[in-house]
Amino acid sequence: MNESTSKLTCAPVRMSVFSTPSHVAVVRVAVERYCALLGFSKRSAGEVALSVDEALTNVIKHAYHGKEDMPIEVVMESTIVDQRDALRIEIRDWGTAIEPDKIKSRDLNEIRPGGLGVHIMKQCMDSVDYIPLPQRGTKLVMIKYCNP
Amino acid sequence: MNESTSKLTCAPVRMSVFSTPSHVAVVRVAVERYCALLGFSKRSAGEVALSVDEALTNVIKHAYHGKEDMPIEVVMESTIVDQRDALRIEIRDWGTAIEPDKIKSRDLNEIRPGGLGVHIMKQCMDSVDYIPLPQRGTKLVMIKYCNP
Amino acid sequence: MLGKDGPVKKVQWVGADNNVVVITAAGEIDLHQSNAFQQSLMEPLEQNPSRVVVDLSEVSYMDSSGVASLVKLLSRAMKQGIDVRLAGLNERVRSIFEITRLDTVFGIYPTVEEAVVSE
Amino acid sequence: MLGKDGPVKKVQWVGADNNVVVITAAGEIDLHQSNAFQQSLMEPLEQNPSRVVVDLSEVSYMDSSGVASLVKLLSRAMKQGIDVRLAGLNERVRSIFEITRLDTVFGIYPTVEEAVVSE
Ligand SMILES: Nc1ncnc2c1ncn2[C@@H]1O[C@H](COP(=O)(O)OP(=O)(O)O)[C@@H](O)[C@H]1O
Ligand SMILES: Nc1ncnc2c1ncn2[C@@H]1O[C@H](COP(=O)(O)OP(=O)(O)O)[C@@H](O)[C@H]1O
Repeated sequence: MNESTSKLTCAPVRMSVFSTPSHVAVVRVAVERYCALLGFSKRSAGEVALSVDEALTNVIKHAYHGKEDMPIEVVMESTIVDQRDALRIEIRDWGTAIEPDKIKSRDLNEIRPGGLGVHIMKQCMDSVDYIPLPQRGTKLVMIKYCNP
Repeated sequence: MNESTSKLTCAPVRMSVFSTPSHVAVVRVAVERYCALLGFSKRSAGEVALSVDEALTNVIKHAYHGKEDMPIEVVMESTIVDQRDALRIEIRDWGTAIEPDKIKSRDLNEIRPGGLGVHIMKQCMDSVDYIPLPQRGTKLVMIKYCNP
Repeated sequence: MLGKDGPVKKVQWVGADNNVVVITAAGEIDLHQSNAFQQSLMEPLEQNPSRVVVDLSEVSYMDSSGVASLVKLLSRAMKQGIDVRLAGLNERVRSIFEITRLDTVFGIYPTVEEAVVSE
Repeated sequence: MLGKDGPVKKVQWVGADNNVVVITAAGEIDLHQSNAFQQSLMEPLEQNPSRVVVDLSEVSYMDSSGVASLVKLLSRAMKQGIDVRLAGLNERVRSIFEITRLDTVFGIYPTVEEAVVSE
């Protein structure tokens, strides 16, 4: 990312959606396009979009227990992390807060349908941080470096 | 749009972006995807995306005179207008307010590069309303019916 | 549950004894679609096929919800002694199986034809 | 201004006397790209071609900013007596010319070949 790209594209994009499963796709395509602007390869942009999808799916399932009219905030922005250009994505919910010991990576040798989301996010992003909030809900911060 | 689609997809999606030309594409793809959820044909979804593009382009050029760090709010939602299912898109800026007599349709027989945006929006959407705001800026409300 | 809106577009019985079922899915399979997907995947098991081939060549995108539906199909099928194979995964869909290391659990074939005829 | 990031990917001189210039654009042409687009469109006019063909077959999307760049090309070219033709418009790009009724102002051809050789 050079100076001029960075000036043009670094501004954050915020999306406020409800916990509606069909709307995950709307956020996904916007995130993927934002990644393309930052110069991510098609593959990397796809990994970010998948991670955001998994995070939103978890908010809908676990924070809001399937209730479809609860608020979710997504902010994507370009930033500097450890002196490297990076994409930062923040996802916030106001539901049941995450219990940090539930998000430990599972044993993938066990064949069962659940428990894949957090594993995928950790594989696809350079960092994944869940912060349970004092009042209510969880803030998730994911980082991916622009030039690996 | 039947009852169940409507319950699942009608919730609004709000995007807060800055007046950065490259970000128009991020909003465009999200709007187009939202239209697909509402059952719009590919062609109609493309017309809505183009209209939103033209509206954002005008905000950047005319409300903010090319300044790239000014706020723009976009809200897309499904609603009922005149007893028909409709998509409603609201775009708000805080820049130089529009002068309503500048947005009259131009004579298309004149070959000149400018003045096409509002014409395109009026052709592609079922209604286009510019509301200059008392404090600062303009609110644009565009409607397109779901089943023509 | 073969509604045109669900991701499963076609269910066909093929093979010498008509005992292989090919399930053709399409579109993007995420949380919004995964229940319908899973239901359509399970239904043919009642007719006791010897093999299930899931044609994913028209699936452009899948997240862990879609993968979970396939894992549920696999678990149930294994109990009935039924073989499950996936065919036609694009690069993007394939990569989610690699990330979750489920590419070694499913039989994954380039085409439906190969999935149907291979031993 | 033939930066790999701009929408113009190639400029070629063809025809019997090398007097037709084919400008190949690609991607999505909106406000973000229209300045670079316009600059790349204007440059070849300095060499006084008899005809300019703009190949839009790889342009997936265009808004009025892109159209405005082409109208500026046309106005300038007309003053120099140069013929401007567009080729390979996909349905989506074509429709913006129809909506703005500029489809009758530009010569629009299905392919670059036809745009180059037609009278
Ligand atoms: N936003 C969230 N709010 C509350 N709990 C969460 C959230 N995201 C994840 N979790 C917890 O983390 C666990 C692991 O998530 P994941 O790996 O996606 O697997 P799965 O969703 O299949 O259980 C979940 O079971 C849930 O307990
Ligand atoms: N958001 C806005 N704020 C202020 N003025 C606007 C806005 N949108 C449009 N306008 C006015 O409407 C006119 C017509 O816009 P348009 O048809 O898109 O043509 P052009 O942008 O080429 O002038 C503009 O020239 C401008 O004066």
